[in-house]
Amino acid sequence: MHHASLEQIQATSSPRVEGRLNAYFAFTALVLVLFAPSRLAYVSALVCFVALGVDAAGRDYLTVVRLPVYFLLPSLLLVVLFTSGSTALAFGPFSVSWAGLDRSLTTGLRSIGSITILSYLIVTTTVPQLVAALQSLRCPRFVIDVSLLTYRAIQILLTELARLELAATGRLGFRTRRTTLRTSKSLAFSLFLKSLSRAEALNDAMLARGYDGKLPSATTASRGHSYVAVVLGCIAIAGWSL
Amino acid sequence: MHIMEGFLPGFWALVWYGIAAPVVCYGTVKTARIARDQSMTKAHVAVAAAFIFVLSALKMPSVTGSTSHPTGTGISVVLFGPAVTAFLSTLVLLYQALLLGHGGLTTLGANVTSMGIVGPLVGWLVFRSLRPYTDLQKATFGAAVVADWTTYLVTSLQLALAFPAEPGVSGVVDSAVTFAGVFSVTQLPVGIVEGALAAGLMSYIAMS
Amino acid sequence: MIETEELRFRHGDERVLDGVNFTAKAGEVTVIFGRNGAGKSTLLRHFNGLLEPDSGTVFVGGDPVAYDDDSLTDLRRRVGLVFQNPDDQLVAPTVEQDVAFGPRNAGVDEPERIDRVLSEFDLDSQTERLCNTLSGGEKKRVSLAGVLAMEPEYVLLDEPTAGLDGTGCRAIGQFVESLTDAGITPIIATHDVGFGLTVADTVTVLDGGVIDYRGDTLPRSLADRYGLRQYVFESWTAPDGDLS
Amino acid sequence: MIETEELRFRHGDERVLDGVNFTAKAGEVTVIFGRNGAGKSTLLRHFNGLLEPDSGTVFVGGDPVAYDDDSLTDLRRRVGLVFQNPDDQLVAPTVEQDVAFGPRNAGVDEPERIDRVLSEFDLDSQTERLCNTLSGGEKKRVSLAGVLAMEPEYVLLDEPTAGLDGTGCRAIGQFVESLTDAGITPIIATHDVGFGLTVADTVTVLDGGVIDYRGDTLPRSLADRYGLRQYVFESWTAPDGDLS
Repeated sequence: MHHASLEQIQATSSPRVEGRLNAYFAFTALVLVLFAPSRLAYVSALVCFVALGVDAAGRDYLTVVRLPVYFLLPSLLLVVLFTSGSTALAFGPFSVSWAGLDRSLTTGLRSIGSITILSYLIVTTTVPQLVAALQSLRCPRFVIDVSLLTYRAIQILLTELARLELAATGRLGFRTRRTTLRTSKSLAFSLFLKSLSRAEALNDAMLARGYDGKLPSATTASRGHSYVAVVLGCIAIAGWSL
Repeated sequence: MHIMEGFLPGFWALVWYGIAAPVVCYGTVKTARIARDQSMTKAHVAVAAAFIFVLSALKMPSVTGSTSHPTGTGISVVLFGPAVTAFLSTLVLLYQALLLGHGGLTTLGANVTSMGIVGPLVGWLVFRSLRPYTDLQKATFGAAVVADWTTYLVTSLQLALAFPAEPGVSGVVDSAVTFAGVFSVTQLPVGIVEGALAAGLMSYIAMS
Repeated sequence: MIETEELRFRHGDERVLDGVNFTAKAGEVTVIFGRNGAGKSTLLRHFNGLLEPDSGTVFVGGDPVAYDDDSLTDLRRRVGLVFQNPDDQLVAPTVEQDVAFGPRNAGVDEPERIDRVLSEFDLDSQTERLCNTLSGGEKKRVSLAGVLAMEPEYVLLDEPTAGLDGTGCRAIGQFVESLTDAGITPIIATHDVGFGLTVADTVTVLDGGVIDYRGDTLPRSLADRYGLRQYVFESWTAPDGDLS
Repeated sequence: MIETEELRFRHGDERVLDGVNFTAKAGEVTVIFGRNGAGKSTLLRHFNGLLEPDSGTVFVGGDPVAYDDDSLTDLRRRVGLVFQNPDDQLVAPTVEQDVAFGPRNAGVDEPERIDRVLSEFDLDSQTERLCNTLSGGEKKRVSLAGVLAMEPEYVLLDEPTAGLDGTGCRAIGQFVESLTDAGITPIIATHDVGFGLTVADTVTVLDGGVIDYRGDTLPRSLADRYGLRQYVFESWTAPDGDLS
């Protein structure tokens, strides 16, 4: 997934829940799913957050969800294959146990349910909004400031990397495996140097504007409490009562 | 290689948060103390974390078909030491989850333990023990390769503890061997490529 | 008034400033011309205390600059610096956060002031946008807004027209005019003779580490001697008005 | 000869190129004028296959550009692109490594060629220096050398005078002349009218995603309409020669 496009997705998404509340909402949903004793909680999270995500960001949401799922499948397959227990299926040298199937189903559903929540958070909430949520949870000032500055520095360095990659492509830098490794080493070093000068520039820019050790933070009003109550209620009821 | 969001059961997610938290707190306090000094300000700390993040976006030669990405923690531990690396890696893993969907928030503790703490620590020990006998470039190569491989071994163990083949120690061992064996197909060459990248980078840095 | 007295500054082995005696009167537009690498940026950075001279003194409003933390904080509120490259200047992730950065550092939390500045620069609808998704022109506007939000007495502009086309240059020209109208004193470092002469009340040239010329305008022969831009004179011989 | 036929390219929702029909004859200096954001860089990047058009065709030397790996490698060896900012272009740590970067990737290992190019650009004594310790002017020279080391047939220059003073602009002008003398065809994108007219054999204007004007030179009235730089005309009324 491309970074720049993510920011466009965030800029154009229109979530039902806004502000710090949205971050708390997603965090709480993740924790509920993590500890819910019933798989129904995972399914209800999946349904609710796919609906909320598609509603907020359309097809872009599905693109974000898809990538982690590709990573998930091989690990699930392993879990199915090696978990011992009474045999459910056998083909050639492989046999699959009931316990393995059960465990994979649980893990797979929990993971996909959680991924839909994380992806929802990704497409609807910018990093500054998330950091504002952390801040109101009394996270130390140092961590808050460094997090915001890191995000800005990531933006800058990714842009620089994209330009360097373009230049290197124009000069045949990624033509073969060997040239790719050599080019990557060079680009890593160029980025390192740019990092150093960026750090100086960032520090100068902050000093020039009277920085005394605190960054201002985002303030978007929270909205959508009813959606939060309904979704979290669904997950909790599905997880503990049914 | 990160563990996906929601993949670990609640118990194990908590356990790894419990193990990672004190180390990351120590790393944070130590980094904050360094950042009070004029030579390495908050801006420097932030850019260092951003640098490690962006390293993972570098195009690398493909191994076994898929493109690979360096974790950058081997380079980080050689440049900044293990305590600062623990803090920086936490930031990096957080942003990888929030910006790229790699890893996750519930599995952050587990991923920080493997990629931000144990891997770099072992890599750092390798660097310190190699350095008196060889040049910077080779020592960095060793540190980065070992940090990468250790990270993936720890990840295999984390998965095995959560998903043992059968109850008991031997079940965990069986699972760990299976996970490690399957992941080794990609992770062994990725570690070597990352080592080559780190060594090249350090030799350039040493020139400057 | 910003003045310097025998200002000297070394960067490594190189004497960048070698006894600069500079004056910029309050209420006037002062332009510092000089070729690439003449030390214009270095001089500007002395005016708001980002750099401390090896010897010599900087006076702002008649008082010598002191380099303790409190004095510097106060100085930087009074003297705003607009960097050449907005990417070097934008420190916060979003537009609103960046514009509010300076005032909040100064302990001023007046949302109305931020809103007013944002709307002056036509950024009202962009407040939540991330700085790296902005176009070059938008970044420039955010960087100017961020400095003006501190309500400074002086604004230092470092190569404000670098990379801008005619429309962009004109906009910067109008911005400079609006500064003097608002009682703010602009000091501009540039090698762009065309732009500089359009806005300048007083012209100085920095060359070889000293102020080499001061006057109301810059004679053409000098522009050439100082390696400034004047390409256009030699070349543009096309007749005017032959197309619409 | 580089030509395009009805070239269209979108960036997100924006139509950057909207049916561009462009021609640059071999052996001539072609200058593409256009305001900031007019799509000049986007057009140049189609000439060496860094961008693939949404529709339309690019012809280089009469043949349509193909986008398989081998054809692109060949194309990029023939068409060199010099970026506006050398910092974006210098990819290797040292001067020698950067100049040799393109040829080595192309599988050419001729140290003599690199040495020759290095000495043409007066860089013989700098080969082991790290690129980040170079001055702005030196970086520009390395970036030009790195492109010429590939022995291209065409050299694309993107805003070559951005941020340069008069001395720097004149040097770029001489460089362009030396290209045509060596049988290399330069294509230049710029909003700098003064520089562009000095070097151009053919002038085209890119505006609104299409080629809006083509001729030998650019009438003043048009420069203004297209938002190009011509500040200097309105402003420079100072008498010449009143100071040595």
